[in-house]
Amino acid sequence: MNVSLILIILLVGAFATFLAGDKLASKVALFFGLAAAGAAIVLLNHYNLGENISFINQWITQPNISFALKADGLSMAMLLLTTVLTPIIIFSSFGNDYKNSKSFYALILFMSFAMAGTFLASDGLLYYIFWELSLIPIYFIALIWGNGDAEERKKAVVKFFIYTLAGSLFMLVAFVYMYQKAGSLLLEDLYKLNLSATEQLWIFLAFFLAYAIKIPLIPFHTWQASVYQKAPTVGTMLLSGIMLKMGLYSVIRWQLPLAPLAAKEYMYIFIGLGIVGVIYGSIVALKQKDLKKLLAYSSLAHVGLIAAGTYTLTLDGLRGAVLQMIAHGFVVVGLFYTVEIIFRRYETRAIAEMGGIRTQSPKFTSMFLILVLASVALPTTFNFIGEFTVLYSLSQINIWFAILGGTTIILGAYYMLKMFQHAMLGETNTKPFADVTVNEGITLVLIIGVLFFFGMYPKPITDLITPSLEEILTQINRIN
Amino acid sequence: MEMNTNIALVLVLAPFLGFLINVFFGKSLGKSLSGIIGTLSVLVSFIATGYFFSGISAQPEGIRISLFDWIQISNFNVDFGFQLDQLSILWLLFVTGIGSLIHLYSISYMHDDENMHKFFAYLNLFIFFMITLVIGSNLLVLFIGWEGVGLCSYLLIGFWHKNQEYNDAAKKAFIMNRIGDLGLLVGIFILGNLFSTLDYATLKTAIAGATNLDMYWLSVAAFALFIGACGKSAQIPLYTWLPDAMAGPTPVSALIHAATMVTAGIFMITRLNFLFDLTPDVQSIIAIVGAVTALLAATIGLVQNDIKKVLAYSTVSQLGLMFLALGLGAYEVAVFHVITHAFFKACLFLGSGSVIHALHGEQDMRNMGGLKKAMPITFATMLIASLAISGVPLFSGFFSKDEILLVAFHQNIPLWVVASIASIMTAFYMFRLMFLTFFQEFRGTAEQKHHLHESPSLITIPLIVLAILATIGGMISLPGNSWLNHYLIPILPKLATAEHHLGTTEFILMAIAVVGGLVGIGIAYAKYIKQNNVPTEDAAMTGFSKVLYNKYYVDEFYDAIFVKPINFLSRFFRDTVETGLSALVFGFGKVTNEISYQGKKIQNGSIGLYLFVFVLGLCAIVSYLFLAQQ
Amino acid sequence: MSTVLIIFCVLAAITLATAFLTIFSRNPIHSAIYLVICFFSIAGHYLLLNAQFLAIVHVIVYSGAIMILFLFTIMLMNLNEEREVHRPRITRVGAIVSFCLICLVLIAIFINSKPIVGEYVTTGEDYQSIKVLGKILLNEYMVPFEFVSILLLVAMIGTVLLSKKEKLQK
Amino acid sequence: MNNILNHIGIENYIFLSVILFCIGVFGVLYRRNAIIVFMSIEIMLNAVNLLFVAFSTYHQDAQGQVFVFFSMAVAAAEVAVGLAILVSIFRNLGSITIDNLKNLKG
Repeated sequence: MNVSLILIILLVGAFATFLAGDKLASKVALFFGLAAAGAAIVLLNHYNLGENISFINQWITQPNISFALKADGLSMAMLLLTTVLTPIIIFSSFGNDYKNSKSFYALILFMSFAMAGTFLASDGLLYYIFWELSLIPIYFIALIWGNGDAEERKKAVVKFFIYTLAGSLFMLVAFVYMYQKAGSLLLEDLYKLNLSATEQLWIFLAFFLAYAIKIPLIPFHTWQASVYQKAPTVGTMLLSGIMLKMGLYSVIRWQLPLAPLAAKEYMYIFIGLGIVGVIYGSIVALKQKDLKKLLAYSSLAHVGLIAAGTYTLTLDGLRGAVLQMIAHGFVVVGLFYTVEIIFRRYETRAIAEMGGIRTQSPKFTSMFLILVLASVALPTTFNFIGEFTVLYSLSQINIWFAILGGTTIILGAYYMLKMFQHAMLGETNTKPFADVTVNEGITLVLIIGVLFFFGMYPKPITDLITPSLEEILTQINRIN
Repeated sequence: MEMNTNIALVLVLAPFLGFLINVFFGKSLGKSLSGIIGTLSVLVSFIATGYFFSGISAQPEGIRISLFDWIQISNFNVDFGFQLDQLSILWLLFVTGIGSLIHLYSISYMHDDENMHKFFAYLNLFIFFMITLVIGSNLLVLFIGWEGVGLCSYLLIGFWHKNQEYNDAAKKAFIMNRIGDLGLLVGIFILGNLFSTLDYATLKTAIAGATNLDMYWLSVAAFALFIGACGKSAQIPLYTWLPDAMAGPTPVSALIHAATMVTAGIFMITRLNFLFDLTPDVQSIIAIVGAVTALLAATIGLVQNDIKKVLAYSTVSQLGLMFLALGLGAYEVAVFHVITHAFFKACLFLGSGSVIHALHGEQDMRNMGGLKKAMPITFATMLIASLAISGVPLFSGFFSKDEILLVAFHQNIPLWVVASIASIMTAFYMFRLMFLTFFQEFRGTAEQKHHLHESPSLITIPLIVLAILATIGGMISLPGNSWLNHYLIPILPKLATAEHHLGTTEFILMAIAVVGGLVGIGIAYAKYIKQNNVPTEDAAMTGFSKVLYNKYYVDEFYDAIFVKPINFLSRFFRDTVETGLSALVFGFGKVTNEISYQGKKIQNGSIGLYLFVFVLGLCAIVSYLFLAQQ
Repeated sequence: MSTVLIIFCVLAAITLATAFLTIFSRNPIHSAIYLVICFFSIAGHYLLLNAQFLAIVHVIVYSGAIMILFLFTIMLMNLNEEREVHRPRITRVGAIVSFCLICLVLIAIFINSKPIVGEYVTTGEDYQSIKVLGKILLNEYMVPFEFVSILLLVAMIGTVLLSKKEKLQK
Repeated sequence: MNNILNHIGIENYIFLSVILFCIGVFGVLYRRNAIIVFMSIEIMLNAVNLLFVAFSTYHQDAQGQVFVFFSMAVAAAEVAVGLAILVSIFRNLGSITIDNLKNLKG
């Protein structure tokens, strides 16, 4: 039993969903999503028992490429994030009717497959293939099932597609260069390379471009808000919940260990970039009129902080970043879901057209508020653990980083509560707002449950990821 | 040991359970039942606290309970644990005690509100977080409570959520608190980096055992922690949220914004006294900030017409006095004042709530007056509390305030002068409040007059209890023979030697303070009873009183230098920078387009040209392959 | 100077001259005629090299089939010298430049490679009779040979299809 | 039997076919008449064929001749199709000047 099982389940699921026809598609997709999540948990169990669940096989002999899926704690954590969020995302779409839903759900599963592959791949080319593969489904999801004016949507989505693709090409160049040197793209072979400082810098920058666009870091973020706004909510959830984490994960897995000298040399610049993103994203979020755009900029702020944490190159920074990635994945999916719930009733995402929902729907408001508070990292939620650890790591580097990064807890509270106040509180809107349905309730409660459980007891995840992060740190520190 | 853990868990979780019950079943339980459950759950905590209190003398080192590992940091682990020692038990006693009384009061006060179960849920949640704050064994557990009480404060200030102004006030409170929270976090980070622990006990031994302390970072940490305390305890410059927080229901103001939550900053500094003792610079900053806050808030309180606003500024002013005491190193005095203040200020707030209740929501003192006859119990209890806060001898406030002034006099005469002026003003505005509310003729509408009534016993009983406590509360720390000081010795070891005895100077000072208080009362009497003045309308105010009435325009100032620029920046970023960056990205596309547009002109369709270029290319390749080798 | 060399020189002169004339003739008919002569001279070269079979095939295919095709096409289109359009000077210059260039480069390469041509080997094997060629073609080159036939078939079909008059579409 | 190259020399053949090839190139560039262009291409093909045969003799190997054979077949097919295309172009445009064939220009 090894991790390829999950990829197989998701891929087979994608085809099965497509073949199941429009009526059954959503249920089949949910079934396979749950199966993948179940398989991931079983595999986690095997992994914790010390079994080897990696899968390595020669794929192409010339050039020397392996089909290598390596599962360590970090990969398992990200895999769990993907496989658990996928069924939740699929389930969250049950209230909507999509035309040609078989393709829609098949694409979701396919995207999940590609993202899971990205988290598992430990061969450069395989990783690159999965990385690019994940772009294709989201392109179609956003383009075909998105909302708003078709022309503008197309413009936004094509911009996103070309932008991310262009960034990744530099990564490919870096891989090709390293293949020339190492004769293999297996991660452990690449670790053995002794690259000079200049080479490392170029490789670091090539990776950086790919990741900075994907994460996104300021100033490479311009695709984000418009795509989030135009994509269907499911697509936005996939993008913000999982796909952003691909970039951050890759920083930890690929960029830092392969070019540690450059990372150390220019650490301050990249931490600074992350923190500028935190402040900038928070400030821009203040004056957004569209709920989804606001959340997009809040995402920018959060991932900025995570990125700053990864570039500290400390155990705390990496660990906090991973914890925060998972926490942010859940909370942002929940928040986008609440936007969708409002949209189902009010047919709008403009904050100005909402208001007074709390009187009509107290349950929904409570859950929304909990998600808002989790997003601003209130203690006892999972986000606090991540944010605290990241900020702590920043304070180890320089206390000013912690203070400037910490403005997120002030500004975050400002824009989130302002949004909450205008969207949910105030005089009752004339439009009726039905309270959450059972399906919607289940989804939100699940997410909130996860956030609170790990907020109080993050030890399982910490224990899972720490050994592999330590290993990565030794790789980072192998040259001094 | 097992027993202690269980009881501690009961202590913490009882209010949480009350919260859960009220949240999920509150509506079906009915109003009275949800109120009773809310009250009982706090009462259970109070009883549990009583258990620990009775056992503490046998165990002076306190009880430590570690539940589980919470957060792992590279150089230390933070466990989720409790520490029940003298300080936390003392705090728990009045938090749960006053909490129970206020819950009881709220059953009646909030009875007409349709969301009463939610009110009790939030109150219970608040008590839960407050207990967590106090009982935690390390700074991060404290931080849970610290943020949690901020959240409950937010929820309760904005309890009437249909009014966006209330929501604004709630948001403001939360955000200003969060500014302080950042300070607290920064302090936590520095301590974590310096000592690799956040646990109070370990921290204490680490600091005591350290040979060469980095004084600079220690001071920075202390200062950052102090900023955190400023946010929570409404000190300059972060005090403006507290008066606005009066938007919440009155029991909330009594519980959160007078008696308990705002004292969290004092608790934290007292808890970390071993740290602050090492940083005299920060201590003097604390003392100065406290004294200035006391004076500033008192001056604003002089002219406010909203009964709750007066009390709010009074709270800020009293908190300033406590910080003054903290800054002077007299932690036990600050703690003493916290306790007496909790009694009389809760009583005052609840009394004002009773008045507001009787007048159906009227809060402007200009529309009150003459309530003495209609509401005798409210009047009597509030009078006692006012006497206490004004420092009239034998009431609790006299002892605590006098000690603060005494300490200030011994250490720093200017601060003593400032504090004395502040307390004279306190006496003035408190009796201004009393005279305007209860004396002379009723100035409200006939409709209101018709409905005037004494509040039901559920409201008056807590008032009476608190009034009694406000009277006799001073007994716990009589000058010369202080039970409190002895009780706190394990926490504040320096005290053992600092017990000052009463001499001539002390008696003179006492007399000055008493005379000052009486002068304040006298001026109020002269102005509002003899001359029968009623404060002017808002528009008619002039000169300095207008500045005071508008709170020195601090809100406007903050608005102009923080809120407006941030909003401007936000619009600027949204409209200009975002568009610019976006245009930059599209620019790449446009350049590519332009190049290809120009490039396609080369493809002019002339086969001759193609062939010519082809031949040239062929020649070039062939000559490179065969000729360029040598 | 042996007889063979003289024959070679004559043939080469004819080949080059007619090739030039093919290009420079204004009348396409003349060009075609010159080209036929050129092909014949190349067939002469083949004979000189003792490749009789190829010489025959060459004459049949090129002079016989291809050139007839050319002539028919020219006559079909009724081309004559007047139809030749004016050529801009730049075209001529370009053509001459590329002619010189490619000539120079190719010859330079040859000279540059300094081939050492020693004694020419004579194995005495019969390697160019029809018998041997047939064996090679149908053994080693069996598959390509069949493909060539398919190619010719396809070309035939294509030609028919292309030159058929399209029906006027409504 | 004597090798004929002993009398002539392989280099003469090389020069001959190079010049022949260049004449073909020149023709393609110089003329605008598609038919003449075609003829020039035939000249180039023949230049190569000639070299094949010469080297077949040089190596005393039949493979070169086999290639010439194939090349002839290809040339025949090419000419057939090419001329058919020319005919249909002529039918549509009324001329076969290659300057007119600019439909694919950018």
